[in-house]
Amino acid sequence: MTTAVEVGTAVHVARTVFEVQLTNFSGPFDLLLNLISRRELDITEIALAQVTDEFIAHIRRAQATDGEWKLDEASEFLVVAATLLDLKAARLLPAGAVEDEEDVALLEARDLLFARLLQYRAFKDVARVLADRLDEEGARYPRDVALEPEFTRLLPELLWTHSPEEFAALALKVLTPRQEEPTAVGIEHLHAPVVSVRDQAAVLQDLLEPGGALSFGRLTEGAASRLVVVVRFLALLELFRDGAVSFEQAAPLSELLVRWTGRAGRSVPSLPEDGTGHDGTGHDERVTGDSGDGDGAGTDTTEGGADA
Amino acid sequence: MPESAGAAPGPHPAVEELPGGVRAAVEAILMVADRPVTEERFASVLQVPQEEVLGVLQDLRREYDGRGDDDGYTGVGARSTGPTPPRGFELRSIAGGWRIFSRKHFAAVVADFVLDGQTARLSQAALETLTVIAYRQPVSRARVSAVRGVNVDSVVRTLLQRGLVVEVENDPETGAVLYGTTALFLERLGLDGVDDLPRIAPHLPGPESLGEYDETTY
Amino acid sequence: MPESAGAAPGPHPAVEELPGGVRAAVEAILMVADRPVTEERFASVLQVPQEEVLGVLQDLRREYDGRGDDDGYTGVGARSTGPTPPRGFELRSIAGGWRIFSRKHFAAVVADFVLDGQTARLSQAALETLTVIAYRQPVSRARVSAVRGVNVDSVVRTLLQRGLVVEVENDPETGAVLYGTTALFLERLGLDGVDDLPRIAPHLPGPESLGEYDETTY
Repeated sequence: MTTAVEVGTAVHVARTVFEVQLTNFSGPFDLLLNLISRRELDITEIALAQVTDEFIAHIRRAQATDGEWKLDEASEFLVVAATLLDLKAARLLPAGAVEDEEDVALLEARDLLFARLLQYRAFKDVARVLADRLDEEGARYPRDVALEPEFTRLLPELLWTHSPEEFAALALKVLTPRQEEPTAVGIEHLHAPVVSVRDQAAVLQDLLEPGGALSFGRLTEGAASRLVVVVRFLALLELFRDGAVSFEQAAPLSELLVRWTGRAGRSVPSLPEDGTGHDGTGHDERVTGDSGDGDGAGTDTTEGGADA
Repeated sequence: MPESAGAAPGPHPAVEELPGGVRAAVEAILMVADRPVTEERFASVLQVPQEEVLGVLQDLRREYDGRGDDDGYTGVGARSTGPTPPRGFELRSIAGGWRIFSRKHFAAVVADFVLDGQTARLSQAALETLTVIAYRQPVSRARVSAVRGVNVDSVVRTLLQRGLVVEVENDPETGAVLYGTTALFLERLGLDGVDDLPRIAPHLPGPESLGEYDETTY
Repeated sequence: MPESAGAAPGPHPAVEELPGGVRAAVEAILMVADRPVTEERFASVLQVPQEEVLGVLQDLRREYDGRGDDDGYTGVGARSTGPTPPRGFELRSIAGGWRIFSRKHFAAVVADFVLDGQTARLSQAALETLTVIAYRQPVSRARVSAVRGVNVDSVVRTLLQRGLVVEVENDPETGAVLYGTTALFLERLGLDGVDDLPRIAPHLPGPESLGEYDETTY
């Protein structure tokens, strides 16, 4: 981590840049690019760590000064955080040591992410070129004047077939606000089995409480689906936050062991208040098949310190 | 108007120093002006004495009309003299102002051009735009666009040419032109007045919610 | 001047015989056009070969721009040569056709006279969305969102209302609406066609060069 002095300057710089940035903030890639470009696009581990620190500092400061912020802004920040952490996580893979398919997938994901970022930057550059052209062209006004009556009189006689009622019916159709079709494909028709974090936490407790340290592999051995694995992982993080479990790791990248440290009995009922979801629809504690990126961002931040 | 692109209001370089000088500046205005422009207006916009403006306008008119060998040309644009054919446009002094029109000789050609592809029936887009103007008048093009979700400039032009709508006033706040329907429109529908249009209001958001469209989309 | 012709449509004297000839006839049409006029359209209305029309248009453009002493002027209107200041207007080949514009130096004085043509500046978000649509057309909102990393629905709505983009078709597979840019977009950018957009390649590493980026940036 950075020293106190560096943190001080970083915060100072970040404050001005972020404030400027927020005036024409146009999306997570925008902010991400801004953060990275201040490190001159040098996506090295250190730069990213600093960027992440600045980013988190910004979030904290914004919350401290404003109390709260606009939801859309906050969610965009979360996407940035997730993206940054994805990049950062991908960086942790030793480039030469690609061993299994998951590593390859991760590397591909990293390339894709970076490609998207470069693409976005390219479009941003070109948008600036187009803006200049629009400005320059805006100084020329096209001749666009009304036709003289001697010409409009020559237009073919208008065929008018609408009664006032037909005209009104058309007006009603036109003036009724249209129902916007959603951009995203609807997922309401998907009936993914609902897996509850609370239930899985109970399963974990049953496995861990008898004593001894278990690996995540062991803890998910009986999982019926990938969704259950994911939810069990989330439950583990919740339990860790509540101090009910501890993690042990002998060496970097070695297997992580989980040990029960909580009180006996059901310690999980504190879970429902926690918002792992992002839409506030009231079913936060339940995770369905479509959950993913948004939840990842929230939990990754707690893990961030471990790899620096 | 304040947000017009590239046209910074306030002091600008003296027109005399721009290429073509006052003469070209007058031409620039004439080419885009939709209605006759008075000499006073030229003088105040260009910050040039009115007599000079008049001189330039008269020179331009003569120049556009073409000139024979000895017509006492005193134009600013130091052309060498010599017979010149007329241009396809002419500068006319009408209704107390000056405006450029296509030259009369070419009326037949211009008519062919204007009538090319014109039909007797209004397009669906024109009809729908007309309903918005009829029920929301006076209304700006921007707001009609917001309601219809597409640009309506050329369609409004058609309706203007057809005499179904007309510019009624300017929005006191934005300065935007507001449109309304005409007597001809009522005649086509067989109505005595706009109030006789069948009512559709109860089902629809009122004007105040349309205001929001404007705010959020422009 | 000879007697003015009435605006009767139908057969009219060959334009060559009218004062000013084809050159003036082209100018007369330009005066009433409310969008760029193609060479084909001029040729068919004037009943003159397209090449001749093109030659006249290019001559007019050069003439309006003013000319130095020795620029190889070959205009129809046998002017004696000599330096000429530019006119206050210019003829531009744009969006596939030709149209008259006020010359850009005079933007400040002209802006006041354009009643309703003012267009508010595009927001940064609108500009970037427009750029992606321009270069990826036909393209769905979902794909534009993927490039920009944010939902673009409301921005696309604004662009539709401004007439800069339009729904062009539906994706045959997904049924999603695909968007493309309009002639107005080309006109606003001063482009003849989409192919004339500034090349994005220098800004955009293709898939093949991503490998290099990998090496240098990680």
